[in-house]
Amino acid sequence: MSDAQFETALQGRETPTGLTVDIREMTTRGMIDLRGLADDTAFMAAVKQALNLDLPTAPRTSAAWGEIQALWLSTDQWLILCPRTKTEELLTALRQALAGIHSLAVDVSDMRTIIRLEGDQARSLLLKGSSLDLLSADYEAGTARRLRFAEIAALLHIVSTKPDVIDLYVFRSYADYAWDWLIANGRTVADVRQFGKQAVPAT
Amino acid sequence: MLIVHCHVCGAEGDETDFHYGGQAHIARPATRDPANVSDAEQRDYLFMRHNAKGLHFERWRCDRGCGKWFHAARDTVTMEFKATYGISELPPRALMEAATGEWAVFFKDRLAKGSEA
Amino acid sequence: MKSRYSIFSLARNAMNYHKDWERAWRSPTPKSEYDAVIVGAGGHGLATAYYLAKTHKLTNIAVVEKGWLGGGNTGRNTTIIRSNYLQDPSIAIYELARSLYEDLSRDLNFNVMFSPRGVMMLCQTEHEFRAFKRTAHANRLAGLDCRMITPEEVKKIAPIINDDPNCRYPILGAYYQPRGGTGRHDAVAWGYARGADSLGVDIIQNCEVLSIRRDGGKVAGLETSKGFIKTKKIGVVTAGNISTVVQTAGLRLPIESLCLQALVSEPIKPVLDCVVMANTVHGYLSQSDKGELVVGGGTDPYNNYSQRGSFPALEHTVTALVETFPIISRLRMLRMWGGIVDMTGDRSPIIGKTDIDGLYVNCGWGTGGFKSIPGSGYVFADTIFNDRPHPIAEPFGLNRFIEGRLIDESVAAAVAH
Amino acid sequence: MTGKPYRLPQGGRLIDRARKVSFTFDGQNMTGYHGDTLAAAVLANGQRVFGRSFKYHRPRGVVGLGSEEMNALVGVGEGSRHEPNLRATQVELYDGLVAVSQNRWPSLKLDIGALNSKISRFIPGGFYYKTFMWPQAFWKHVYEPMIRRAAGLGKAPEGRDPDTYEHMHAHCDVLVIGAGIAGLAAAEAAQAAGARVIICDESPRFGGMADLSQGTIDGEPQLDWVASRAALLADAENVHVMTRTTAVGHWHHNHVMLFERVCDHDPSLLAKGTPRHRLWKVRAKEVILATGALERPIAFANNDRPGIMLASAARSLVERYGVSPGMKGVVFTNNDDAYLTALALKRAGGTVAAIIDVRQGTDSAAARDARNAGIEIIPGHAIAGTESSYGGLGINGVKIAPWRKGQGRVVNESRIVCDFVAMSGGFNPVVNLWCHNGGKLTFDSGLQSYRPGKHHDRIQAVGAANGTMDLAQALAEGYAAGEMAVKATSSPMSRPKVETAQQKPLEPIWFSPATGKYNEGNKHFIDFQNDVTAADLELAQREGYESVEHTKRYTTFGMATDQGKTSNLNGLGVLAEATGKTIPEIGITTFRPPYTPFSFGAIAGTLTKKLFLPIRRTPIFRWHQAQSAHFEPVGQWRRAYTYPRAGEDKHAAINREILAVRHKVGLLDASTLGKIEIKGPDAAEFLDRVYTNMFSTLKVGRCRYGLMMNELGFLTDDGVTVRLADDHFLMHTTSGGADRIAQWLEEWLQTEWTQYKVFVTPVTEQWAQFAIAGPKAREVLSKLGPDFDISAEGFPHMAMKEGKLGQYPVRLYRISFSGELSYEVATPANFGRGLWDAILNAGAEFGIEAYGTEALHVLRAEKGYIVIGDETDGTVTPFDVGLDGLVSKKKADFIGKRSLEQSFLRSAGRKQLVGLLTEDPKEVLPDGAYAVRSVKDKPPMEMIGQVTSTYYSPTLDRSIAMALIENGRSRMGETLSFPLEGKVVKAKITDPVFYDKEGSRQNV
Repeated sequence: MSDAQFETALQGRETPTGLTVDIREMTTRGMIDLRGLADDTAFMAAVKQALNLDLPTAPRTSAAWGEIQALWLSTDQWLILCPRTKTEELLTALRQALAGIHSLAVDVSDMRTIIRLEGDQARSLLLKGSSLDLLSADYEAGTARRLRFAEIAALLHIVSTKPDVIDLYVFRSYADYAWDWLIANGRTVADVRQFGKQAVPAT
Repeated sequence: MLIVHCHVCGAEGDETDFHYGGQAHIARPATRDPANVSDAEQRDYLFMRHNAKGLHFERWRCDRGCGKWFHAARDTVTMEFKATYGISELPPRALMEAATGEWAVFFKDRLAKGSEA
Repeated sequence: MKSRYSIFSLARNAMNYHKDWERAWRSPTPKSEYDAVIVGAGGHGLATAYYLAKTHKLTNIAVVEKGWLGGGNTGRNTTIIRSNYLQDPSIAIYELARSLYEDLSRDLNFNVMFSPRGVMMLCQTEHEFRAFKRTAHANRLAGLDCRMITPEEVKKIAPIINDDPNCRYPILGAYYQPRGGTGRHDAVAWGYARGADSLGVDIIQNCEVLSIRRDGGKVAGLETSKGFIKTKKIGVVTAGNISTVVQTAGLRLPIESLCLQALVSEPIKPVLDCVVMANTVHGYLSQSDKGELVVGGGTDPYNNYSQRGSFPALEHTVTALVETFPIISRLRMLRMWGGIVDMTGDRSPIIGKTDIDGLYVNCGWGTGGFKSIPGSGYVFADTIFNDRPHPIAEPFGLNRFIEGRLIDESVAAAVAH
Repeated sequence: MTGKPYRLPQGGRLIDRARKVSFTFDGQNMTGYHGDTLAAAVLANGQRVFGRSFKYHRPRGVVGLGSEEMNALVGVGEGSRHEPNLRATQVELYDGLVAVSQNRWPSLKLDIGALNSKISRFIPGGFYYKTFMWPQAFWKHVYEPMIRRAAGLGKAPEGRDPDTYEHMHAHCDVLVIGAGIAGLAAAEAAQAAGARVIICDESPRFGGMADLSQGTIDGEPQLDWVASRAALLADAENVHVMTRTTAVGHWHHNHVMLFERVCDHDPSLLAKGTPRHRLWKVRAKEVILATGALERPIAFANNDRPGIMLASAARSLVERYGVSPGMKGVVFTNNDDAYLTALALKRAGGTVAAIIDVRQGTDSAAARDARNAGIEIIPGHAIAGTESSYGGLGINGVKIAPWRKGQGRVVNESRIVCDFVAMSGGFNPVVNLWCHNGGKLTFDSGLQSYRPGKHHDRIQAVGAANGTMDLAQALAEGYAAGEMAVKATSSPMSRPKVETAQQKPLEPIWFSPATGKYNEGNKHFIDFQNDVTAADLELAQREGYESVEHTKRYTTFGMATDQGKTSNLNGLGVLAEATGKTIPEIGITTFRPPYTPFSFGAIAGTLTKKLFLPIRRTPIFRWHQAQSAHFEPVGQWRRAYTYPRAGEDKHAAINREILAVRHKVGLLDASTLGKIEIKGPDAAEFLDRVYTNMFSTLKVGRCRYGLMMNELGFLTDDGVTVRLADDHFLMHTTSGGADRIAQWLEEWLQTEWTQYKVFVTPVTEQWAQFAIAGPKAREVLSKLGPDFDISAEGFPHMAMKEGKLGQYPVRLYRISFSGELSYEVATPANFGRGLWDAILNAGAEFGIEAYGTEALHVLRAEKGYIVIGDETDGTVTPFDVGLDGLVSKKKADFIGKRSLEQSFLRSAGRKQLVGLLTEDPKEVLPDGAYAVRSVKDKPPMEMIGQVTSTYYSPTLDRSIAMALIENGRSRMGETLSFPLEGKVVKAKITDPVFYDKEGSRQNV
């Protein structure tokens, strides 16, 4: 039998034009949902051994070591990012290291769709659907947090800034909705920049 | 739209980022002694609620943040949050003392004992 | 008895530039003792007093009200009247109310503008369709004039509805009660107030109940802001604030007070001649005689005594209605407001006696209060007068929470598979 | 009807006389200038009447300046872009604008509804409560339709909206609402301290009333100062400036909605796809209200006639648009501000017949200026009435009389010829937003109005909004508020120097009597739009509607589209005088959002059509679509219901799919099923608490069906749970329950059984999951190349294995919801479509067919399996559906156990699940049909239970149904009657398992 056929949620969707930001689906990332207790030193040590990084414990932060990243999701939950091809290997290593320690590591690489937004207007666009104070200093590079976005649940990861590169994680079944939303709200005619220099109002 | 502050992860956000969980400090009788729960105890547990006008104690979940439950003290008239505290904790002493009506009755013994929730 | 209202009395008074109209109700000072006191001069309280006086000839009674009569939820709802519920006890009381509404203007000699223009409940999912079919069977066998209608009939009755079969929630049909409709909410309170007053009932406004005084296991009277009032029977009918009132007698109720919001649009010429309820998307729409579109939705989730809701709850409702009635996107919202609704554990009301002799409660109407006013007042008056639950009130007693005999109308919404 | 043109030869600060603009009003071609409002341009064309009033259909013209306008309501645009009830004073003129007047038929001049005016004596406030009661049926069929047709102002647009709307969230340290002098000062102070500031104004311009007021700032005209502040704020990195943006409401915790009219002034933007309106959801740490004040009309007889307007509006027409309100006017006032209007009219070359001032004496600075300009002042007088021209379409004079507070009627009056009146009864601070979220008001006797008092939110009011009418004080207040809002620690900013004239205090006038008994025929309008007169308010009092809320609701005063902006206080003043109380004793009605009406489109934003609510799609969704599947919504999911082929109806398709499963093999997309990983040393014990039945005894690698109740003892969910390892389970839930159950498990762990070491991770969407069901299922699997044993012995019923099917990683469960040999196979979602196709290929030779949810439901019903939500409705216990065996008697406690002991849940006569076979096997009972104890000629009939599921079973070639029937299990074999419309269907009670009772087919 031939190779397994791989099809992501947004495969085959049109590439939008006339948007204020570039959007595209990220398809080569593996994801592991990791549960454990941050104050369990054995757990933290085992994860460090398997991933080579200290899990971030400050809320809404992330950590990276090479091509592996860990996003803080909760006081006892992280999303581990890695190249999709290495997910199984990494999961096995994690499970081995965590044997006997109260924890749960699950491959969730297919559970979410990642849409990358790139450009100066990425935050403005997201602000049309999110009530987070995305223009505040709290949202620096590396910030990861869950949010209510438009009518769905999502996870936001600010990959880098100037210009902004932001990954928006949505559950796979909502990918089309999120894509449609970004196209409808990201049109250049609806470009709004908050603060900064503006046209002088008439008097 | 309320702004809610998560006691666990510190996230602050709109009420729609949180889930309201109703009155706080309701003990489940069946957990304590499943074989000896009277009809009245079960009714009180399922249905009877402190419906405070003013200072109220309630549960919230950080729905779009860390997913954890916590307690909050809120004024049901002005909507001001007076405090948040852990899901297994009692409110700050000053708020227990400020409570009125059914809540005052509820906290009376606990203030005397200073015990766990 | 007051002079009657009619086209002739209107013409007669016009001759004298309306200088000689009688007061619709007096403004009496409280007596020291009454045979019964109703707490709360909303629609339910006033109706209770009216039927106590009219049906049971108990006229030495008072209604005390902390603010102005009809100022609570009676004046803050979306005025929908219908009885097409699923559970037998609900059908009985709401249909009693609806049928009393039909003749209420003439009974009270006060036009409450009951308008049986029809209520349709849209079916927007297969599940909802099946659930309403069940309700339709139950209602038909209970003797209600209700029926399922097709999408074509829906469109004919409400031409502004979105009939695009490819929309997010296409209209699969509707459950229709042609004899449901709307009434003029304030007029219901005023009409009952005028009616009760003319039978001798003292309606005492701006009189707040501070506490219920007990004499052992019985009620002794009420401490009010206008002094002590002695009485052996107290009927508490105060919706949102009931917990606070009965607590003074040491009674607890399975009630939580939430904020229910509603709104109206600017007035426009008639576009909708029936009430449309879209339960899947949580939006209710009708058009008032003034031309305003009257919109209701769900409650805000948390306990709230402020009569002020949050924007998202309304936003959700409006978004749903823009999708269901596309013309309204270009109309404007004129006014929004909130009422404090008292919700029980099974979302059905409580009517009946309590553990305290002479203390009766009528509350927990949640979002169903306005439509039930005449029925509620009728059976509550009977319950108070006879000191036993009226047969229609009986299922709504407090003991149901001990027995597990819940009356849950939300069952049709239970979704899974 | 177009009369003399009112455009002045010069002047008009805002218009560009070089840019002519063409538009139509009621079909008449008119021209105006760029910069005009519709109100100014129509007036400039000599048209004074803009519409008809709500009740009496009286002709009405422009009264106000902006959003407070109550009379000049027009419809703008055509067809699907028609927008009713817009204030002509706010509509900015553009080329091609089409406006129509409202509430008139057949035309503005000749209006049949105006007959109401003739009978107005018979229809005072609240008249309809007293009549229309007989005969009863007439209300619905005659009276009400008549009333409805007459009411309602403008017409609705047609069809779907061609335009778009959107939302924007914003956060700031300081939100300044209103960009007049005080607001600009506040914004400047806050921005200087480095705060994030948003400043918005309802109008297209900054400056508020600066251009119409007297006094200088730093020696310059106020407008120069405004321009420099506007430039400074626009240039600042930390400020966002907005015009044409109304703060419509203030909610809990400083949540403020701003309504931005993006394209209304220039519809050519719409063609490019620009959103028409934008709703800003602003969360501000501090709110500063600089919303100014609105002028009050004065209640004199027939004060509603076209040509009678507010003094500030008249001034604005002259100075901003170069439009004269008429040929010759009088100014009627109780304060100094209106003198500026007289001066402005005079400066523009107009004729001011007189200033009529209710105050005695002419010793003020304002009076001196007027005298110097040659304007006559008549102190101590008031207008007692107006003389109409053209049948009420205008006026040709006013009657004036000496003013004495409290007099009931006037006897000696004189006449002044004029065709317009500029009136001013003082100013009301705009406190609406202050009150939206519970701010308290305090009565200011100097202003004779309410101004902000206490508030529990972080909000301040400044300038005229705070009742501060003095320029210097307003400016100082603005700066101070801005500094306080950001807690500026540095020394305060230097304040500009202000020069203004001293003002003489106003004298309240709420009601100006006419000759004769005031209410005999004369109308003193309080609420112009709703046609509420002073007499109506007094009538309400007489009739006992004493509370101000009663008066309001009885007369509808303050309930029009202006929400009482100009009428509220005047009404209170009239009520106070009528009852001998003070205005604060009368009380005040509640201000509710929005400040001014805003579009529903803006509230919906982009969440319309396909973005209205999300549709959840499974990994196989596109395949289902390509097969033209019928879909059904399950929660937000869309599931394939059935797959009709060409020429096949839904029923035929469903039957074909069912028979394929029974005789060959079928494939179902079950990806929506909830999946939750549960792991930890206490996982088994936790599951014992959650399910009614036992899970700690389940062996690793095996599956068990579980039932869940809520704490009330009612069924809420079910599904198959697998033990992956000793401390590790995978729970399946219903599709609709997936999210709810995961949250629920977390709640119990976090809040009740905190001692349990258990992690719960929902993984529903990680997996695509399919059922392969039918006698050939194993052969299909075998063909796919499993790398593990799938033989009947090696892989028995209720077992589970992980491995590969060909190249696809899978979890394979041998479970059955159809009673056939059946597997559920799960693969990571991105492999889902590939595996789906592979299974169809592999199954082709066995006749595999995809089946949808309806076939699934029939298959399970043939087997008597319940579906949560069909057989249960939130009031059904496990006993009711005959699953007593799944309710553990060994476990001390599990969720819902105690409630099952409540008397009613154990009582005799509960409805129990049974099967039904109709007497006529072709007759399918309808969904939800009720059985009755005995059939009667007509309702009511006593109901004893209802059908929960009903189908035609192609397997059995007859109808089958499941039902909950009172004491059903003890009535086996009994025949029940189901009265339908026009017939009674009879059906026999049977066991609910209709097919393969022994369960042999799934165990092969």
